[in-house]
Amino acid sequence: MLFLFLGSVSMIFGQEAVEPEPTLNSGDTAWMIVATVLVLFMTIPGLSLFYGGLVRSKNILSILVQCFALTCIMTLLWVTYGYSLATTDGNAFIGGFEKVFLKGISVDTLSGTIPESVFTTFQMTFAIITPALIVGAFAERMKFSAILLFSTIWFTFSYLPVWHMAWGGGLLAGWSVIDFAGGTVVHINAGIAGLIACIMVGKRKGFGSAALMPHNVPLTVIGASMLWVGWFGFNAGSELAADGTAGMALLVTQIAAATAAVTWMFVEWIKTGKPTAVGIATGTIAGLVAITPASGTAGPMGAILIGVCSGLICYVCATSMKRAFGYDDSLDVFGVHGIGGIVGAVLTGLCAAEFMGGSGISLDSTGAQIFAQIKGVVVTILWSGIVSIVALFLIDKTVGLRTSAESEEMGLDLSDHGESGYNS
Amino acid sequence: MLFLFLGSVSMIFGQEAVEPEPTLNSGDTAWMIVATVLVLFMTIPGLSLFYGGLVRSKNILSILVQCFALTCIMTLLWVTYGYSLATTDGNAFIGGFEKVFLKGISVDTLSGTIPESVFTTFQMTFAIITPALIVGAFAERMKFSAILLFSTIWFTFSYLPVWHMAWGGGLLAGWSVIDFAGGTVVHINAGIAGLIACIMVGKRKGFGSAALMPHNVPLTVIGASMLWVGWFGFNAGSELAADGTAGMALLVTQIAAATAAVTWMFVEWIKTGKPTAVGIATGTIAGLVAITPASGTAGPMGAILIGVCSGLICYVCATSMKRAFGYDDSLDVFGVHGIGGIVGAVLTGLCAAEFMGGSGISLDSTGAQIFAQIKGVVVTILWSGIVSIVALFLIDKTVGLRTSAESEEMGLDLSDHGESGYNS
Amino acid sequence: MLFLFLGSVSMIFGQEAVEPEPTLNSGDTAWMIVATVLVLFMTIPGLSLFYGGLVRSKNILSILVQCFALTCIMTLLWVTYGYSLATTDGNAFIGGFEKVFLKGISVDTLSGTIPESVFTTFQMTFAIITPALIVGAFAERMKFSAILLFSTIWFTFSYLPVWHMAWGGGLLAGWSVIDFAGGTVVHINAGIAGLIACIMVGKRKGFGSAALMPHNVPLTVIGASMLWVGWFGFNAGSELAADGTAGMALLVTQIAAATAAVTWMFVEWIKTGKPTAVGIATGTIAGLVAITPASGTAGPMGAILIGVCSGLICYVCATSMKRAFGYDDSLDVFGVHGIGGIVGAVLTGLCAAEFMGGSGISLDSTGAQIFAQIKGVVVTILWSGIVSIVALFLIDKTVGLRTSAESEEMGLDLSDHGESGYNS
Amino acid sequence: MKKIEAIIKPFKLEEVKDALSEIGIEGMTVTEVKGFGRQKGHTEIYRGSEYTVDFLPKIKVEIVLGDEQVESAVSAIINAAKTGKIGDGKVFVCPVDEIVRIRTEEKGENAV
Amino acid sequence: MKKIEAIIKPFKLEEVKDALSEIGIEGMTVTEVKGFGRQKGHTEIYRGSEYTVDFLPKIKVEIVLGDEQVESAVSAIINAAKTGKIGDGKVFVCPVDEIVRIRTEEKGENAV
Amino acid sequence: MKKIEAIIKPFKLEEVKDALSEIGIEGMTVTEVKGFGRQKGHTEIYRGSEYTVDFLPKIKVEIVLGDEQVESAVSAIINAAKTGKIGDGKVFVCPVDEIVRIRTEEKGENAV
Ligand SMILES: Nc1ncnc2c1ncn2[C@@H]1O[C@H](COP(=O)(O)OP(=O)(O)O)[C@@H](O)[C@H]1O
Ligand SMILES: Nc1ncnc2c1ncn2[C@@H]1O[C@H](COP(=O)(O)OP(=O)(O)O)[C@@H](O)[C@H]1O
Ligand SMILES: Nc1ncnc2c1ncn2[C@@H]1O[C@H](COP(=O)(O)OP(=O)(O)O)[C@@H](O)[C@H]1O
Repeated sequence: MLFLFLGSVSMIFGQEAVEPEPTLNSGDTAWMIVATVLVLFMTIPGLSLFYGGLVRSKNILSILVQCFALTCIMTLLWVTYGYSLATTDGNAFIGGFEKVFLKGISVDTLSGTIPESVFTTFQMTFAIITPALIVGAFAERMKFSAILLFSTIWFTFSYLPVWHMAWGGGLLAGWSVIDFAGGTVVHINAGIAGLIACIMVGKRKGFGSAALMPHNVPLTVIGASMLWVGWFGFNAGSELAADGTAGMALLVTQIAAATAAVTWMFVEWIKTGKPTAVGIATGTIAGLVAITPASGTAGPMGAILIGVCSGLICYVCATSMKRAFGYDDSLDVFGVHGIGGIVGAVLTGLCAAEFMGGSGISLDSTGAQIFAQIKGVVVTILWSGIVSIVALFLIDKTVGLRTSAESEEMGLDLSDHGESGYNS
Repeated sequence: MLFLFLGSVSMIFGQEAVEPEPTLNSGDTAWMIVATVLVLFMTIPGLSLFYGGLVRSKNILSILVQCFALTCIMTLLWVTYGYSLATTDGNAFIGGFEKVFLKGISVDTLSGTIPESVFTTFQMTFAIITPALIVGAFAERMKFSAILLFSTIWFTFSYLPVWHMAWGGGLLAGWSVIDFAGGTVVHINAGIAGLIACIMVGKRKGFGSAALMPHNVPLTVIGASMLWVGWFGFNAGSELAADGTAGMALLVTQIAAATAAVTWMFVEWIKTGKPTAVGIATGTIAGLVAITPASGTAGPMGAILIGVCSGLICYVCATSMKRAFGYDDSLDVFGVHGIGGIVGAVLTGLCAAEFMGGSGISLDSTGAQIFAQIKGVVVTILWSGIVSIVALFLIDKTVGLRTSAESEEMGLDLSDHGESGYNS
Repeated sequence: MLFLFLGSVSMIFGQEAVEPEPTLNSGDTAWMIVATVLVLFMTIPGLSLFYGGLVRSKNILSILVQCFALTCIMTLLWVTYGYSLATTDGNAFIGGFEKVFLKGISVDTLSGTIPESVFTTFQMTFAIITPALIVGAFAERMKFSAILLFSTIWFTFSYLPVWHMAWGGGLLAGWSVIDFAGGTVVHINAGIAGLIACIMVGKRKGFGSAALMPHNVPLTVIGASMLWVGWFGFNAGSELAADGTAGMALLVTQIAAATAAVTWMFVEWIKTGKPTAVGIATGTIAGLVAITPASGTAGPMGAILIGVCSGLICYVCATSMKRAFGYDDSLDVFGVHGIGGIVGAVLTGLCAAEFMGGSGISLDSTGAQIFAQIKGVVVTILWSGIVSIVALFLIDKTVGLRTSAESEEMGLDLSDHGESGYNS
Repeated sequence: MKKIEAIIKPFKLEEVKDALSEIGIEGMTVTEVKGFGRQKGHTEIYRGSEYTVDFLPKIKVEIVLGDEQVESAVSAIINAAKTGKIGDGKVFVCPVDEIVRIRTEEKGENAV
Repeated sequence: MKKIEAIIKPFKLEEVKDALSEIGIEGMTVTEVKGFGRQKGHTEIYRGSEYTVDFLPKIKVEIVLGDEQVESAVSAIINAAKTGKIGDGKVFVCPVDEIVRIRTEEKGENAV
Repeated sequence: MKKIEAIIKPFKLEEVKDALSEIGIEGMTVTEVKGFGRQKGHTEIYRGSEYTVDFLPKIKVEIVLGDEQVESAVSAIINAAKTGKIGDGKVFVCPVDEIVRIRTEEKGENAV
């Protein structure tokens, strides 16, 4: 708006238009403060509830404390060195140290048209939710201390580098990989870590034989609803402004979520005769994950395509594939975030194309874009996978990954946190 | 603001002020994105929890899945043809097909000062909550497949036409009926459908003899709180801008909700000796419903009047009247949304009057306005009632409306969704 | 922005810049509507859940109804006389009556750059949460009628005067006490009232011998998460604009909350061997309380200092100190809000200093500022304490404060509200 | 003196209670239990797998009474609880040596 | 050997447990039950209608013990559980043929 | 006819059920109970204080059966439920006078 004004004034006077310094835009700032709040809302309470409802009642608090503690610890790590290493100039893999402890951020520093304080807090909420996503994979059996250690190491050596590669001018950015809101940085990154971790930590006692049923499905459905609602901050917030692109991100996010949920519901209905609550909720998350990288470039038709594909493919992965391979990804972190992220990343290339109603890649370069997307996926898988293996190996050899059989039997709530979730 | 600026520039230069093309306003856009999020938040998790807590534990998931699935399906219907039929030019009853599949909406198209993508998503959330409201009327006994069918038909043949009549330049708009945020389009429309449906589906087994108590009142109170909070998106969002009218809508919404809740609480306290949690929560919803059509035109005093009347009248309807007539409107969709909507629609005419602190109808035309409001109510009642009767009749003759007695006994969670809400 | 524009135009024309009338800024308005919604969200459902989970299941509804009813009643008191007495000119202790019943507020009146309707609703949400905070102190034993009476009296004679003293140009404002978002007005004020009330109402039956365990810790954690999320409306909203100060308030609020939570968690882990869910949640609230007065002036380093101190000191107060003195502050209103508020108020003086990264108090005047802060604390403690003692004494002599032993045994849900929270 | 223990279907509790009232039995103690027997449980679906939930919700009603009331009580329960479908439950009768009412310390059949 | 079953008011459980400990009884099994008797339940309000909740929460305490301990145990329970108000509950004594401690396979009174 | 009541650790229920099935016992009724005995409960932390939770979750399994099945059933239960650690629980055997299957009104051992 101000640009416009300055532009018109210059025109009036026949002067040369100079590229103006960006100034604070109150509308953009208003939106980005709220978007930050929404993304925090995704982790606590959203994700905590979604995951918490799915475990047995003896482990409910372990999930809630894990998500809550990670929220706090990631905040401090982001402030201390995360923001600097992710966002400042450095090499193709990692940034530098000039903004450690948020050096230089004041009331007046801007990042585009919003205060830099808002930008760093917005990005902090992404750094929070990503490690929190992973805890679903090894739920009900990993030690709290090991989780905190693993998350700290993984955040430092996998989250920050992938952020820098994709969004900080690093390797993936150089390849023009499109990851508008974090399909690669957040979801594939976390999904792979979850897969590795659930394999290295081992299966829960009873997995495959006993029915390890969710103790409170309503919590899960509420949590999924909150994730959905908060996801608009995630996707439309990634525009960093309240404009037409943010609006379109809002719309396509809604469409993809709904489409994936409906897809999952009908597939399950056809296959088992019953559309379940856990099913439709999980389908929504699959759609939200998959639209994430595409939300700045896809149009409504692309969103429907992404929704159908992610609903279908994640359904298969979270049910048949998991059973076939026999790993115990307890709350389907890999099946939903890993696979959904990959599906989304690849389709982002396609759906950005003009003929798909996207924001403007020509038919000719669509193939190249899809290839770039695939390269981005592969790099992220390898990077996160290797960091996870090394980190988990080291922790296993030192403090140990897994709680004792007795603690697992008793439940992590009592063994790790000295509390029961429910009393009378 | 930009208007203002252009105005002042023109003044400076002594040029003629030309009505400027509306341009994107980032503050309005920021608010409308958030308002959209808030209205979605009303349905999931808000309404789902409000309703879910009121049923017995064997039916909790059925409510949650119904609300969730309708959220998804209405999203797709709105994208496919809803937006077009509701909003584009057509006749007095329905719009046309030129925007099916959101044709023409791009990153750059505006609707007033906000992106059209935001406008359509905002309106989509209204299309979601309206059918979801209805499910409370036939809770605990209607088949899931029948609910999806009914909602689709009713959405197409009642929601869209009433939208077009009231807000799309149709019949009611021609009569100057005031319905700022959907008292008629949403609440009366849904309330009547609920009344018809609960009668045609029949009473729950045990209704009138057994105490069909809410299984989890805290869920209901949380849900009511979320509805309250989200309702600001509904009412203040209906201004489609962040301005003084939106601000006043915020204020009067809060006042009416609080007044109706307090009214209900004291009436119940006097009549039964105990102010209940379900009571005060229901009173709030009654107030929110009733202020909805008036929220763009009433002042604080009007809000108090609307709050007192809706609290009082809905209390009587949800308790004595329901008992007198003997229909099983399980969660009081008609008693609260139908009646509250009618009370609000009529009082909107009065409270818009200047002497009531409203936004400017003169004393003389108040009578005419009230008469117009009543005409709007009658048309909506008839339209929604007839569509509901026909739709339910057809479904009853084909797939059937009601679950088997055995399934009702077992609970819809197991019979329709193959899941229990709570395990250990 | 408009200032800027007018400024530049004037420069262009070489005219004198005139201080322009503030006009409505849509970005600020958007943010403040949302901030209002967020602060309401803090009370219902946030605080209700946080408190509700901590009581026994027979008292869950009493907490929910108390918070809900106070929300409604405070809305009406604020509209009737609260806004006027708090905000209009008067003497050093209280304002006047010229805005009773919100006289003069219309769609067009502004308060700075936002509609006055938004400003009064925003402040209304503060008037709602403050009495609601107090109910945690006498949970599970005080009569509902006595609570409503006490809250009304205390609101009138303590909340409104302290508001006026701190924010309405009264005594504390004259001393230049810094209370950006309500550390004194809200938290110390409520904390002291809670301490007095829990002592005068007496301990719960079984306190000190039986384990009065929380019935549903997940509710508490969800509630704490919602309080956290909503608190950004509280703190960043207190800037009344979407600008750099609001952005910095967002950032420091997040940092202080996380730091205090982590501090509490590790202290508890070291002392008892188990980091609990209730512990980490309570630590967060302590940090949020303490940063509240400082959120407009502190920088990130100040936020860390405030977080560490409040986490540590509140931990000691809510555990050892409470046990040492033997009062039954059931949900730690004094230990967290009273003590956290005092810690925050004093440190606000320090953290505003430039060398702490604050917003500009010079080294020389830091001592004076801290002294002013302490004076503000003392005045608030005395004022709220005396009003509470008198009010509780009067109520005790008339309607009585405490429920009968039998009702306490049965639970307040049945005795006061005629309902059980949970059925099957 | 005897104790009757009846395992019944949950939704039959009201009818059983009413049937007992009719023959003058006004005291009983009720427990939620899970039953395992010929009646097979429902299947639940979770993550695409079906699990059979073996244990079905049942209600146990316990009544202590004098010897001469046993027969009529048993037939009242049977009549009220019968649906004729598998899983209707069982009635057991056990001997009781002594009964005391805590409030009055009355003993034997007077305590019932 | 005998089994004592005591139906008591929930808030008396701690006192009963302590009274039994004092006379050397350290083992017992406790069940949440619902009682129906002379004591009438509370009314709850829902949507303007009042419903009487017939079944009141009670606690069932089961103790298996040797014959000679029965008398003192019963009077300990009665003393601890009595409030003198209606609804205090009952104590039943039944015969037991055999007791086994699973851990050690000890039998009879040694297993208690 | 006899009734076996076994108090066991909750996670042993599946094994006990399977062991009984193997010897042909397909009917049983299961209750969640709380046990108090030599095994001491865990401590919970709340607001910096530690509380010992005395009562431990246990499962009560009740089986009614013919006299000749008692011995094999008791040993099946003991074998399946034993961990050798304190708190494994008890098995009690009581006499039963009569059994009726509600559905068919069959009496005695046929009703089991
Ligand atoms: N031998 C037994 N001992 C104790 N309870 C039993 C026994 N057999 C059955 N039951 C109880 O009776 C219920 C009904 O038994 P089931 O075999 O399913 O049907 P039916 O009684 O109609 O033959 C079971 O769920 C269980 O609670
Ligand atoms: N005949 C009975 N058989 C089994 N339980 C009984 C019987 N009569 C009473 N009870 C149990 O004892 C409880 C108290 O009985 P009630 O008649 O209310 O008071 P009181 O024992 O003081 O006369 C009841 O709630 C019920 O659980
Ligand atoms: N005298 C008793 N009467 C009834 N139940 C008992 C008795 N003693 C023990 N129990 C039950 O058996 C369980 C195990 O007893 P405990 O003394 O802890 O271990 P163990 O059986 O290994 O000696 C207890 O939790 C309780 O439920």
